Amino acid sequence: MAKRESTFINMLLVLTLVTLIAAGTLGFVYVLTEDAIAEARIKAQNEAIQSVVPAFDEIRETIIVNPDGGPQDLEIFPAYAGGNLVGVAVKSYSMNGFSGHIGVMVGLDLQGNITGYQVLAHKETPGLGSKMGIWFNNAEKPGQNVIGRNPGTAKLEVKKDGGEIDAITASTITSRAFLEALNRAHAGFTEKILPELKATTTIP
Amino acid sequence: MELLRHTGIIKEVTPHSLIVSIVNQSACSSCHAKGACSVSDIREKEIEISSWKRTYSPGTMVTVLFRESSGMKALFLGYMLPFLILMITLVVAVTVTGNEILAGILALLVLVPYYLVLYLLKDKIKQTFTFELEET
Amino acid sequence: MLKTFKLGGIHPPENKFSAGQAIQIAELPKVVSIPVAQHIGTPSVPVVAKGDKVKVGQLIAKSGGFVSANIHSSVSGTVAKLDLVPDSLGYPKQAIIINVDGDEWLETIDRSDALVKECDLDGPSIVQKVNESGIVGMGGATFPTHVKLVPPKGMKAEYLLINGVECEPYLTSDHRLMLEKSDEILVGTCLLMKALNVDKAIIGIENNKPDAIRLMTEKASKYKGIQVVPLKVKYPQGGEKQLIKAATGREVPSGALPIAVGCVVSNVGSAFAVYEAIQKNKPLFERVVTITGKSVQNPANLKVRIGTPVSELITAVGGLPEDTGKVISGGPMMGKALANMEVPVTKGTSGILMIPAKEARRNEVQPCIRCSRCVSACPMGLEPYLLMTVAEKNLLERAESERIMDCIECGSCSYTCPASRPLLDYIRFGKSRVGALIRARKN
Amino acid sequence: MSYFVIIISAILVNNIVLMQFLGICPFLGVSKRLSTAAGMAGAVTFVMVLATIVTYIIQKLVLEPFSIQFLQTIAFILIIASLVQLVEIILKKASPSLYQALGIFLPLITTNCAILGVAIMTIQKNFNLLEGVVFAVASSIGFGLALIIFAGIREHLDLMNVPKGLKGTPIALITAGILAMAFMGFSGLV
Amino acid sequence: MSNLITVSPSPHVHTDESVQKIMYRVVVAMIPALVWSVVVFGFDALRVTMIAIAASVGFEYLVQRYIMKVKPSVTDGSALITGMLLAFNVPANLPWWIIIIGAFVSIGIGKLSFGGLGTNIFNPALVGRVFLLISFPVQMTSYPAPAGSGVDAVTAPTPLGLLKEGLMNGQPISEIAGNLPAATDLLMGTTGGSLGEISALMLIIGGIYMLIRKVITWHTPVAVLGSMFVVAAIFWMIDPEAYIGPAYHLLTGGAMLGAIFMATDMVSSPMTGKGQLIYGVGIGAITMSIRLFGAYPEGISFAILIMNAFTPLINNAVKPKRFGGMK
Amino acid sequence: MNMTIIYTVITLGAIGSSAAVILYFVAQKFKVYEDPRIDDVEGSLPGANCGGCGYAGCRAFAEACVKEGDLSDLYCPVGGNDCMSGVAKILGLEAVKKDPRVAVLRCNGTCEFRPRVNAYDGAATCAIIHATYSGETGCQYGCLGCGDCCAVCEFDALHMDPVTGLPVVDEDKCTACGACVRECPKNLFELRKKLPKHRKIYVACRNEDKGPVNKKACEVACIGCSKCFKVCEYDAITMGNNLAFIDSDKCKFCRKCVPVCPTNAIIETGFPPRRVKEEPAESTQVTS
Amino acid sequence: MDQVKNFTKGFIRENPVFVLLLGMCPTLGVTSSAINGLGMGLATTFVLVMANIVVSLVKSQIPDKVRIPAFIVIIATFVTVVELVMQAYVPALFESLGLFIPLIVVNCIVLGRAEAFASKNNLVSSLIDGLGMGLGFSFALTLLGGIREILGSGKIFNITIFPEDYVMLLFVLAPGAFIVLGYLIAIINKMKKA
Ligand SMILES: Cc1cc2nc3c(=O)[nH]c(=O)nc-3n(C[C@H](O)[C@H](O)[C@H](O)COP(=O)(O)O)c2cc1C
Ligand SMILES: Cc1cc2nc3c(=O)[nH]c(=O)nc-3n(C[C@H](O)[C@H](O)[C@H](O)COP(=O)(O)O)c2cc1C
Ligand SMILES: Cc1cc2nc3c(=O)[nH]c(=O)nc-3n(C[C@H](O)[C@H](O)[C@H](O)COP(=O)(O)O)c2cc1C
Ligand SMILES: Cc1cc2nc3c(=O)[nH]c(=O)nc-3n(C[C@H](O)[C@H](O)[C@H](O)CO)c2cc1C
Ligand code: SF4
Ligand code: SF4
Ligand code: SF4
Ligand code: SF4
Ligand code: FES
Repeated sequence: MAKRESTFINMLLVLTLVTLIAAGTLGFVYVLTEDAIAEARIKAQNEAIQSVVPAFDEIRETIIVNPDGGPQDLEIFPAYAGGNLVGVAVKSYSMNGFSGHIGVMVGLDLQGNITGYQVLAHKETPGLGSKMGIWFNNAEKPGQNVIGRNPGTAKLEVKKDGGEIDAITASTITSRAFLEALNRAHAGFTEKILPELKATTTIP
Repeated sequence: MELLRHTGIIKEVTPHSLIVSIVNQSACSSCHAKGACSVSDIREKEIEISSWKRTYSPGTMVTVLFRESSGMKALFLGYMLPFLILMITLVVAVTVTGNEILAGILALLVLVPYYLVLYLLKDKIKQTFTFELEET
Repeated sequence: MLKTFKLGGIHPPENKFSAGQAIQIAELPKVVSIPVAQHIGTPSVPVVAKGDKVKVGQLIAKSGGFVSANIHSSVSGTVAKLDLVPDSLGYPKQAIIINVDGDEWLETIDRSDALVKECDLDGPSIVQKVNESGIVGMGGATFPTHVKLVPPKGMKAEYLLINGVECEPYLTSDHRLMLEKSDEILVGTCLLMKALNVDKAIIGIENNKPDAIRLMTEKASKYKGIQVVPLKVKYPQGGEKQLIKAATGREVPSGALPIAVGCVVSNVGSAFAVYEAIQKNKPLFERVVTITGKSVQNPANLKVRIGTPVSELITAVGGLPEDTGKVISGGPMMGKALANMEVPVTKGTSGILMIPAKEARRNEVQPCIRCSRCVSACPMGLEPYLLMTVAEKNLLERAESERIMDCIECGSCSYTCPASRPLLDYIRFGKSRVGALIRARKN
Repeated sequence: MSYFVIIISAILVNNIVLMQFLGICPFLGVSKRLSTAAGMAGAVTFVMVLATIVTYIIQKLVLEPFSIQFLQTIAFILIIASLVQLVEIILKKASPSLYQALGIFLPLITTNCAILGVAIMTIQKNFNLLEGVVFAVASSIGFGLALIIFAGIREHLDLMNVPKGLKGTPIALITAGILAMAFMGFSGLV
Repeated sequence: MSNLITVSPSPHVHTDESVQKIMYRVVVAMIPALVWSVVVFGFDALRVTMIAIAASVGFEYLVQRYIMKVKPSVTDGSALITGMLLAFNVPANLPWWIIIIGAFVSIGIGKLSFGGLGTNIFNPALVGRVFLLISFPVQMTSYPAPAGSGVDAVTAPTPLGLLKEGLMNGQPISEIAGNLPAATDLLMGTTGGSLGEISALMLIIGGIYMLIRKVITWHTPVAVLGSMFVVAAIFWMIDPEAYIGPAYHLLTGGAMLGAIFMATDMVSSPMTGKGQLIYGVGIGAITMSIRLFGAYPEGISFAILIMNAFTPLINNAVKPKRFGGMK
Repeated sequence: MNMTIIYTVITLGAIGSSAAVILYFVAQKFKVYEDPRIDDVEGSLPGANCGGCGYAGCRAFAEACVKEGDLSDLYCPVGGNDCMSGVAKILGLEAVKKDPRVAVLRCNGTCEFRPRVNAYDGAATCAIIHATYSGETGCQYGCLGCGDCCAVCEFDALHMDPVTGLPVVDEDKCTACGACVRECPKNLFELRKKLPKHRKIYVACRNEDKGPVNKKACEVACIGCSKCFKVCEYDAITMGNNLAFIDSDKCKFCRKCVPVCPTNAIIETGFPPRRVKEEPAESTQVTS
Repeated sequence: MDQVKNFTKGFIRENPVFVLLLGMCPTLGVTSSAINGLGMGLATTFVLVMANIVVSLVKSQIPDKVRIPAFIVIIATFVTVVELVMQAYVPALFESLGLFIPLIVVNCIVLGRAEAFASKNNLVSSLIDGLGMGLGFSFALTLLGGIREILGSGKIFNITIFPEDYVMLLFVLAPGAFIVLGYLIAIINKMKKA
């Protein structure tokens, strides 16, 4: 086959054509995957919520709150089972990780006890700060376990700072930030959910 | 005085200038198996030389000499100065207009007069950058 | 505070065993072999043929160009042949071989010891006479002296420096000469001053020769314009650039000659030779040679005829000691090791050293630990460790830009290197390659 | 984020070459000549800033309004590729001698992942334009720093007798590794 | 060997200095600090040092002999120093296998990969040390309590660690100061810390010995300590509640060890005095910025490694004064 | 139709075509026309970059081949005739054929034949020894034995023999690149015609001293007696500077010269043993 | 036979990472674990194969001077496709590879192969070449990732090999990437010679 000449028109045509075809293909693929991507995103979020709050069958409308005027809002996902609020998942964060931002999904029951957490995003050092995903969820080591504790009543701070929690070895900074995120989640919960709960339901 | 050397080939001989064509390779090209990677561009550039001693004919391999300090000067005029102008415009425009898209466009546009000025000073600049041949 | 040069320098053990030995006259050899190339520059051209009879002081080879020197017979006798004879490097070089027969001097030579102060020659005539007498630098470089006496156009000499430093360990010939021929040297200096048309001369002497300093200072006070400057003991103070720096504070620019800062440097031996040539009509055919070494029985300073085989000098001091591992012509820092004891003494031979075997071999070469001692030692402010590496890797352009050509080959770097690296070996080699490159570029 | 933090982070803590692994090709390939390394860094600064501004405008003016952010990769690469070339054409037209001088002085600047990476990161990190530009400048300074340090090390290594198998790229990588290790000391600086 | 006469190029004489002599002098200079360490930490200090030395020398021998296939040069004493300094830079209770890894990294990666003695760009002992610090943060930062410190705790924080901890908790200096050891303790070395770094006094004695024996010159240590002092003093004057005084900085952590023994490693530092001053100031400045603003309480190891990388550039930029002026 | 697709097409189309315009101009103005044959030629070269061809490297040689348009002055000794005919084929030109050659050391001054008269102790390179003095033996023409030649051989074809103190050429590896010829400060290597079975006959000596002198320095030196010159029927031997030289192009390998040499300076290798009736061959066989 | 060689050359003899030293940025950037390396490798392989196919199909239609831009567009398209697909189906992996997926566009292997091979060869050869090179790249990345993962976190493909107390953290961090790759290249060089 003969090579095509390199004239200006020719070139413009070919390249435009190539881009157009590319654009078409991409548009098409995008449309195809659009839903899947959105689904994946929601699925990930739901999975996170599921893993932190006890059994529920419905997530109602997200509540936005910013308890301490921090740089980001918290999203609170109220979880209902059989029409009753059973707990909330709070998408919390801290900016004070070793490498900045840490995102955590924190599950709280109606008393404000931590039912579970999942680290959503972080850039902590692998092997050091990155251990927070499992470190604080360890029933065998009560010193580091946060599950079942209530930030409202217990002092969820690292021991060095006078709190109750053992920091991750060699990662005090991460531990502090992580606990900050938990406390922030709890603060959001006390600000938005508790008053409502008090108003609508009778809580022991 | 540090001198840069670059080999080239005489392309054209005119009464008052020698045109030497040099091959300019990209930074990456030196690190790869040649031919495997073509983003690592190779470009031909022509250098004009205005003074020489011997007689040359097209096709001869020569070494072009260039002062390192002139290279620095070229870098300044070609890249650093427009960069500074661009940055200043950007910062000023952002603070004044508050619209960063506009500021961005303004900053890009400011390069137009800069290059225009360069164009007008073409001959003056030419005197600053002279090339020589290594004549051994 | 004594004057000295600033950059670098070292102080190796002095070992000047023969300092107390008065100069003796060496026995006449049976045969001399006088090389036609014993100076820097073009070799001379023989003017005698096989079978010719010659007298002491007779011209036997004519200067071969501007930078060249006449050569005179050091003995009387018959020219045996013109032949290739190994030089101190072992390479065959042309030489005139003369069978000695008696000791008959040219009648024109004044053989008396009387000091002759007056001289009515003018400058150019002195230069002319120096040229005819075949005087070359006796400091080791053997550069024809008359060339130095004619500064290039546009340059004017201001100072004459007489190099009485003798900074090389072991060597004492200049020291002895200053003690025994001080007046002659001073007259020679005056002659050189006249030739150069300068009114200031400085005689630089290191402080380890206090007797010479005392004597010379005392005598010099009687001569106008001559000053004796004692210098701190530091090798290589005798290097002309270092001497100029120490004595005048001037720095010869890189690549330039001393005359660029208005100085001309001559060795005391050269000054003495000039005296003899002008006042006594005696061309250069003998010189003082120090023969010494740690195990040498009677280290001595001998006045030796040019062309005498080294082996005869060694015999004169009691023979080669048992433990000798190395024989050096010149000083231990810059001299050349000899492979063959039959090589002749030349105008540049300042000493013969016999080094015991246990000091003859170098230590094992270790990697450079970048201790920078060589850098601190280099009197030229170079970086010997770097020069060695670039020379070894044949990076000639880099070597040139690191100013390898400035190296004066003093050997301070190799001396001081704790890793015993052969720095100067490579630098010298690099210099020769860079030199060739520069020459190639020039034409 | 304060500019100071952006700058320290991009130069020292998250150095684009040593910590982010962008622009490794020029890092390993660029000449061991110091001035060339410095020149490259200067030129890359300009190009990177230019690219950041243009891609930022495209992102905010075109991709986001029409929600076609997924075109980011293809749009950015096309823009950057042509931008780099455009600068050259303009320079050649505006001042041929300047252009010739640069041709001898510097290797060609090509689109590499550092430039594209910085443009994309500016968007990803939600920087505003000024922050993005500062980030680009700081990144290129970080790039230049790594390049310049390496120019020196390279030259040093060339004079040393590195074991045969490790000569060239391997020892360069190992050196970069140790350097990256040393730069980890800056962690937590911001 | 027959007794043939030797011929060689000039010069024909040589100093009686040798690489070995220089190296063994450094070892001698380190002995006071080692002895003190044994006094403070007990036998453990000796154990760590011996393991580190044996491993360093052993790896040097093995790698040269069997991998690089060159004549091993362990007798030159440099691997001995590397081992010893590595030990000086780790806690006295470090498990043996970590020390061995450290020695391997020091010698194998830090030194022999570049070609062995004299070729390495980075200080080998520090390459090993920083490798360990990053790889085993827990073990590398749990320091044993010094003997006779009164506390029966197994581990003791370093003075700088205490300081950093307090500052992070938002305490002002005046409050932290109560917990901090006094300057005399620091000088003598009765506080927690790496094996060899605790006693500033012993290190200074070693340093003076090396200065007298002309193993090192004053430039690097003075520049490092001087610039640290200046930076610390400036911040201290700005806010004495947030930044502790300069003397404290000089006496704590690895400042002395680094400035006297590690920054002076001639292989990885610049050749000229002026270059060494620049290098030292760089080390001081980087050390202080890490100490004051970074995550690590101590930064001199990192600072030295970073400046090691600049050494070739400094050597290029700062040439000795040439005779006859610059061309 | 989905709006996204439309936006996509419009945006990309716009960006694409503007890029096209720019890139077109760039291509127009700057692209190097590199003769693709250069790559092809380079590909067919051995890639040793040894410089044996006289060019800076294989690529420079390839460029030269393409540019010259005539291969008569161009030859890659490493690749040899096969390689050159390959190059010729790519370029449609005629290649010159050259006889294959091999490096031969013209010195046989082993430790046994040539006693050391002094011991060198300095930087161990031939170049530096050469600059320092004439060498450890009485022969100033002979091998210095520090192996500079071995270091420059890119093909691993040269090794020092620790017993003889002389370099040995591995003829199977030698490509006649000539690096050793250029390197040896004593000029001891010669590229001689390569024959099967490593056959060759040559005078292994370069000593130009007169007989009596060089005989003292080395037992196997050529003393310039001209006996071989007289016995050669093919004019292959020339005498000059007290030295015989056998031209490998003229030599017919009759082997007559070998036995007449009084000092065994002529070496023959690769030949079958001589018939017994001729006097027992005393010629020194150099195993290579 | 030829095709087999064509395919296998990418593994060792012409391995894009160890021998050709191409695509160093992603190689260093994503190999903190074997799975990341493999994921990146496969993503690149996909782009490489598809781009090679398309380029070899359209090569004769494209004028020489816009060859490179056209190739860039083609490659960028496939990169975007990979991006979208990964986002949809393996979002976690996509997250951890981060920036380096879009950067496949500038990966020299892809453009290099399109330019050097696919634009000159037919469909089948190009496909095989792309596959071979891509898998070679994947192999290199997985190997590097595996080594770093084992040394740095005591695991391989997330399976614990030895307890965490004994891991050398440095290897999963940035310096580890440089150091391991440096020695790997040296070893492979040596193996190739032998
Ligand atoms: C490369 C590197 C990564 C680090 N990563 C983290 C981290 O992810 N989280 C953290 O809290 N500290 C991290 N650190 C900080 C140190 O581990 C340091 O010990 C910490 O500041 C406090 O130590 P402690 O927890 O033992 O008190 C890191 C340090 C370095 C050098
Ligand atoms: C071409 C040439 C011209 C020279 N001209 C002079 C001169 O005019 N004045 C002078 O003092 N020396 C002159 N010299 C000699 C040198 O300066 C110097 O004395 C000689 O090389 C020996 O130096 P010494 O051993 O340091 O090494 C000249 C040398 C050369 C090669
Ligand atoms: C390192 C070095 C050391 C020297 N030492 C002396 C010395 O001690 N005495 C001396 O007269 N010349 C010495 N010279 C030679 C002088 O540089 C210079 O050539 C000489 O003084 C000029 O005088 P001349 O030409 O009369 O020999 C030395 C040269 C060098 C390079
Ligand atoms: C004054 C001095 C300081 C030294 N410091 C160190 C050091 O900090 N670390 C080290 O590994 N070796 C040190 N050495 C030993 C040696 O120089 C080092 O192992 C080389 O860097 C290895 O090439 C030192 C040597 C001397 C003379
Ligand atoms: S004195 Fe020797 S070891 Fe020290 S820097 Fe110089 S060459 Fe290297
Ligand atoms: S020999 Fe040369 S380099 Fe060495 S110290 Fe002397 S002048 Fe300096
Ligand atoms: S043949 Fe020449 S280069 Fe080789 S060892 Fe002998 S003298 Fe040296
Ligand atoms: S022996 Fe000589 S000619 Fe033969 S390959 Fe080696 S260097 Fe080249
Ligand atoms: S892959 Fe080449 S610069 Fe990143």
